[in-house]
Amino acid sequence: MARPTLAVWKFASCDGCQLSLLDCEDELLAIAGAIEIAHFPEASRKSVAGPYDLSLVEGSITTPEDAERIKHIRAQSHSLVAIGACATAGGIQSLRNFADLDGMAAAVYPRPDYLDVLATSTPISAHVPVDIELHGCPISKYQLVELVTAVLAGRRPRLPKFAQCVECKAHGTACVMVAEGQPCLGPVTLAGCGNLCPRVGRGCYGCFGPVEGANVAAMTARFAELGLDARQIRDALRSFTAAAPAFAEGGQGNG
Amino acid sequence: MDGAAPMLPVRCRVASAQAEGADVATLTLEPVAGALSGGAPGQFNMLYAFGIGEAAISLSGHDEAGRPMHTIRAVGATTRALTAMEAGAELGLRGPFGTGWPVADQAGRHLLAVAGGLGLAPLRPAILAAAAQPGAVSVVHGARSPDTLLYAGELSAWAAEGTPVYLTVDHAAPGWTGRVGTVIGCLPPALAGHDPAAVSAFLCGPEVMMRATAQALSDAGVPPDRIWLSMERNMKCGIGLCGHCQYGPDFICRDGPVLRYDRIAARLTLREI
Amino acid sequence: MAERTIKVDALARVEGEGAIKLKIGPSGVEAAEFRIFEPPRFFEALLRGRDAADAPDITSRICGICPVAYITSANQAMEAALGVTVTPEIAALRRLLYCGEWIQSHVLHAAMLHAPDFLGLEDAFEIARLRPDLVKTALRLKKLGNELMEVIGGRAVHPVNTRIGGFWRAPDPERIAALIPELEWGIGAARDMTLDFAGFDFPQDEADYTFVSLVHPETYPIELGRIGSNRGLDIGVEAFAEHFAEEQVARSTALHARHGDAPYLVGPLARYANNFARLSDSCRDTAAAAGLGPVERNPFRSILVRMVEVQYACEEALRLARGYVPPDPPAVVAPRRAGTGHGCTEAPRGICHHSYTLDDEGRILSAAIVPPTSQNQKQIEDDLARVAGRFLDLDDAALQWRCEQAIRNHDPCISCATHALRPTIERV
Amino acid sequence: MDFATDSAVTIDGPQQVVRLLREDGWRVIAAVERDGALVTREIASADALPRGRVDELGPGHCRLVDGPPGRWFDHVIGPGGWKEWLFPPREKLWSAQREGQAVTFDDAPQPWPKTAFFGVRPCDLAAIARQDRVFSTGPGDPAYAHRRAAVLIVAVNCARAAPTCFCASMGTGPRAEQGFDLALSELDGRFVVETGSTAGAALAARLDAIPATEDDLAAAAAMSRRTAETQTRHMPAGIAGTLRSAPEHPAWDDVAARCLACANCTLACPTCFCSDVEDVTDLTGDHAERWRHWDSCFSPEFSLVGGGAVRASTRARYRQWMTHKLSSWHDQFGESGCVGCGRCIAWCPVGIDITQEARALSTEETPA
Ligand SMILES: Cc1cc2nc3c(=O)[nH]c(=O)nc-3n(C[C@H](O)[C@H](O)[C@H](O)COP(=O)(O)OP(=O)(O)OC[C@H]3O[C@@H](n4cnc5c(N)ncnc54)[C@H](O)[C@@H]3O)c2cc1C
Ligand code: SF4
Ligand code: SF4
Ligand code: SF4
Repeated sequence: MARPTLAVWKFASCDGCQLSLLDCEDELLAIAGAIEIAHFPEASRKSVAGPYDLSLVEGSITTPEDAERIKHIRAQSHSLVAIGACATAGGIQSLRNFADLDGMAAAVYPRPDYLDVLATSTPISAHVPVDIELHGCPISKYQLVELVTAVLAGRRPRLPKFAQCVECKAHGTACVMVAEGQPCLGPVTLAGCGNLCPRVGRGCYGCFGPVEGANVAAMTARFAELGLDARQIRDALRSFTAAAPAFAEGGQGNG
Repeated sequence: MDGAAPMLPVRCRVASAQAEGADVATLTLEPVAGALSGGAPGQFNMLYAFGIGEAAISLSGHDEAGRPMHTIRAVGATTRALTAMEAGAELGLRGPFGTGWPVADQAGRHLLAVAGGLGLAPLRPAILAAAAQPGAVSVVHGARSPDTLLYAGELSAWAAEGTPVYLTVDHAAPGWTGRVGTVIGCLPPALAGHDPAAVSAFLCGPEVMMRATAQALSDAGVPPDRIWLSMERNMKCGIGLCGHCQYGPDFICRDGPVLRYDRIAARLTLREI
Repeated sequence: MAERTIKVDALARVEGEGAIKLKIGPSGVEAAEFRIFEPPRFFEALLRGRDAADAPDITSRICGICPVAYITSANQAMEAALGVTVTPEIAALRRLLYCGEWIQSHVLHAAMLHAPDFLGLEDAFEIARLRPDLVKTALRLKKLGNELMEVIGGRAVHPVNTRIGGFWRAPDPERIAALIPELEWGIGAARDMTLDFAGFDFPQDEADYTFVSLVHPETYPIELGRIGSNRGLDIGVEAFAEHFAEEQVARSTALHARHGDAPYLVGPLARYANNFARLSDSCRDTAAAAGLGPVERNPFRSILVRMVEVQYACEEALRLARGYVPPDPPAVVAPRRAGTGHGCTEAPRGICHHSYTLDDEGRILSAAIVPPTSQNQKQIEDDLARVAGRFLDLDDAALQWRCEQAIRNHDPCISCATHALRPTIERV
Repeated sequence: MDFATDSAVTIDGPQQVVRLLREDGWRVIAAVERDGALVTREIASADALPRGRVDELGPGHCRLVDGPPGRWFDHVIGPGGWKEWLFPPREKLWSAQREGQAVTFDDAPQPWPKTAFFGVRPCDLAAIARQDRVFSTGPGDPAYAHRRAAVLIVAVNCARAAPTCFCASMGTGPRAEQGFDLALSELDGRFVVETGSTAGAALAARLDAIPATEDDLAAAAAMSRRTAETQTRHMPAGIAGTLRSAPEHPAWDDVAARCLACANCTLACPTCFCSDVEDVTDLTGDHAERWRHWDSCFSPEFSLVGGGAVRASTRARYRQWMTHKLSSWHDQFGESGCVGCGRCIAWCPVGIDITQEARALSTEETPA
């Protein structure tokens, strides 16, 4: 049986999610043995033409060309997996969605007229159908290995659908909101990172994006009780998954 | 079932695999080592596809050699893997679990088996048992379309042997001259000639279909404590430990899946229970 | 000689997306372009109005390969603006974390992205088939770097445990101590790998670079020092903008940094040349055994300098791990106030400079971030032209590969070049 | 008083109990302070106990602060507890190997050293008994039984109730009646030790102790009475029946607007037992494992069937949790699933209070 082929693609992003693949030091050679890495420019000069069994797509869509390019990638991919906060929610660069793009461009570039960019940063799913999403800024390399393993085994990858709190409780991490009064987005954030922030005594900043059915209104009401003003509440929701609908709406009502 | 390790599957082999349509297959299983406990009509086993997962699958009968049979529809990864298995493939089995159809208790009464879609699979062993008494059972079976009627060959055989069989489809196809509509439409003809008070009914199918059917039957005079439904809920352990299959106070895996209508009639009217 | 065009539309084995284009005419190389086509992400703009504390985490997302560089430069800039100084224990833990990033990033580049060039292979997976031991050692070293980052930072990419003034929680001493045996191994492994790579057949090349790096009287600079050069520059990090300017070039539209009027080089070659005397004896010994002098001007040999730095980072990490005292409290409280602050640290690819101005609530009024790759971009282009000119006898395929190498020599991190945008190039 | 007090003794402090247990080879687990909360960990000596510390608890609130100096057990309970030992958050059920067609299974039990739970509060004793029943009903869970059989329990009667405690109204505390090997009551500067099993009696006999006097026993009883009297929360009477007839009560919508569906309440609850299983494979695809991990009726996929989640709304999920806990549990196991420990109140990030929600649903207690 031929090994399934893998392609890795990049859009507006920091490379951190695809780096997570190279960070699977213990599994990398086994992965490279089990699947054919057909297109992965960050790691290899070699590029085999499509179609591909599995495409990992990092980054968000921010330019007209990229909005076209993703369609070609979709057409060549049997299974398309969006990896990371950029690809699943628009990433940190989606903060532009809430601001005036021209003003932003002028702030960074002496000649903003050279730029050809879209007014918004949008997730891959806003442009083409996506089969699976790996969340996080960056993704968890354990979830990435699980994805590859599940694809090889023909099963659904185990990707939690519940809130970050479940990981904290299972891990025995004290709730930073209850025990320290720190604002934490964990209750409305998808699990998967391994409760990294609360484990170091820090409130979750929501990098895995909202959990399904997130009750952001109740969450932000609690933040207000903890002493955050409207602007702080808005900024708390506006980080790496700011454009995810639940967080975007929650931010609208504040600040 | 091995009482010491209720979560550990027994190693089984597919003795034969029979396609029942596009995405449905019946597997006959035999243990590779050791023995399987029998299992009564209405009970289910947890079938494990290696590395993929487990699914609750009802017994759809036993073959002449007493080997359990399961009819499975491919809806997700596990059931896809199970339905793709060929003779010789190995899988894990835990069970049997749950309550069965109270077939023996219906002696002297007329049994009406009402099946929606794949719901005919768990009813099949009950129908076969009841059919030992000529004229004791009638079968109502509804399907989406004529080509998704389950056990089509067996249905004709039953009819030929004198068991009344009423078929209906949601969407007719060219050449279909039978009924079109829900199973409710089959109930008046199926009940005709029987004293409803002396009729017992076993229902299996989608929850909405069972709710409407049970209501219609009791409206027609079939006693609510003579109607049984086979319920479905998410299920992970099969032995009342995982909590997933709770339906009000009942664990579907342990107190069900076959539950008596009068016990759950109120619950059936509640949303999201 | 006929006109030749060498084009690489999507450079491989670099972080981020870039392209090169060379035009060669009868008189030699007529044009050499190194283009960066990362879509712009407007970091400076989207920081405006945010609390000072948001800057380290947000700027970390400029680059997933060297997040600690961004986090540390931003934290230092904010501490300067807010007028706080961290304790020696916090400073030591910071340096230890940074060592993890150096090890991880350098080994990734040297062994997995750069080494294949010298072996004539497409990638590290091909090396793994021929020299599995080499790739396994490299992965183990890289993992060591990542483990340092995970133990201290919470995760390897975009660590979560850092904050202005220090850390959220000091790592358990047992977890730091558990890394010691592997660090002891790492020092030797890095040395062996340096000597192994020293046997590569390096193309002859040399350039008279202006080397710019941090300089420090006592230590090889990682997260500390003034900004200095081999041409006599010696300034505090707050004076960066007076000496270095960024400009936007229409052709490639990346912001190019210049020192006065000339290009300059940051990164391992610069750090090494400017701070050779600060390396440990054992690292200088490895350098000598690998044939490196106190200054290395052949960019193709930067792989060796990178590996010497890996050895140094392992030695430093070992020293810091052995002397680890959990900072208590883990962070110095930084009260909000108005101010301007600058921070500059040595990312694996060179200096990463941040400056921020805050209002009296500690909100960001303006931000300026100069990553290493945009500083090197002009120099890389010059390298490209020079290398192409030097190897014109090669056939197109070989010349193309050699030119790609000229870029990869500098481990450019195109994701870092946040100020860039992408010209229309059809790919896929 | 029952037999336990007949043989009661007094000792000067808990150190010797821990020492004795360790000498006898028990792994001693106790509540210690970690990152601002009480967590159960193995301890080497009584020095690790959070002596002099108390937990200020309220809805969605916990702070560990200094309490009366020298007092050993004036704190109450942390978010976790004994559940995570007897019913671990993640547990391998078995592994399987494939060779060609052949699939073989292996469920070698995980090693479990003999373990002493030190400082179990009465509500948690009741909670352990609840889970004992759950995990032994039907074919039961042999792994749980295996662990449970090797557990010795040293209970501590509560001298202080937190504002979140309501064990008195659940009949589970604040004094331990059964289910322990030893039970300690902390008086001023000394402890009354009662025995509840032959193993406990054997241990007590080896303590450096003096027989308890009538006064000691009276003081211990008075302490428990005082603790009960200071409880400010209680569960409305007849809540099991109330919930049976309240599935469409408007109060469910009200709580659903506040509830985050984050599952903290269920995971902190010492009786909640729901779990999920996951199938793990390696990259070769020939080795598979089945793991069980905690789940919650608040999880989006908990009630998934073919057509989607049965309980899609937070209203339905909260109703399931509370109705199961306070009502269906009686039908299933003949008792309440709530022991009044108050964890779900303290560790709910938004401070939802099960007793107050119960009151909102109770017709009998609605203020006129
Ligand atoms: C008592 C009982 C008897 C059943 N009898 C049969 C039968 O005879 N034939 C048949 O084809 N099907 C039967 N089912 C349904 C069958 O169990 C599900 O279709 C199957 O579990 C779906 O698993 P999957 O991984 O293939 O599907 P997926 O769509 O991949 O399922 C996704 C996930 O949904 C969950 N899920 C969906 N439905 C169920 C369910 N009913 N129970 C537990 N988890 C579920 C699981 O977590 C599963 O991993 C029965 C179900 C029950 C409860
Ligand atoms: S705790 Fe939250 S912010 Fe932190 S890593 Fe996890 S998902 Fe991201
Ligand atoms: S329901 Fe709440 S008070 Fe009752 S036992 Fe569970 S956590 Fe404790
Ligand atoms: S009641 Fe509280 S703890 Fe429980 S799910 Fe709702 S918000 Fe979370």
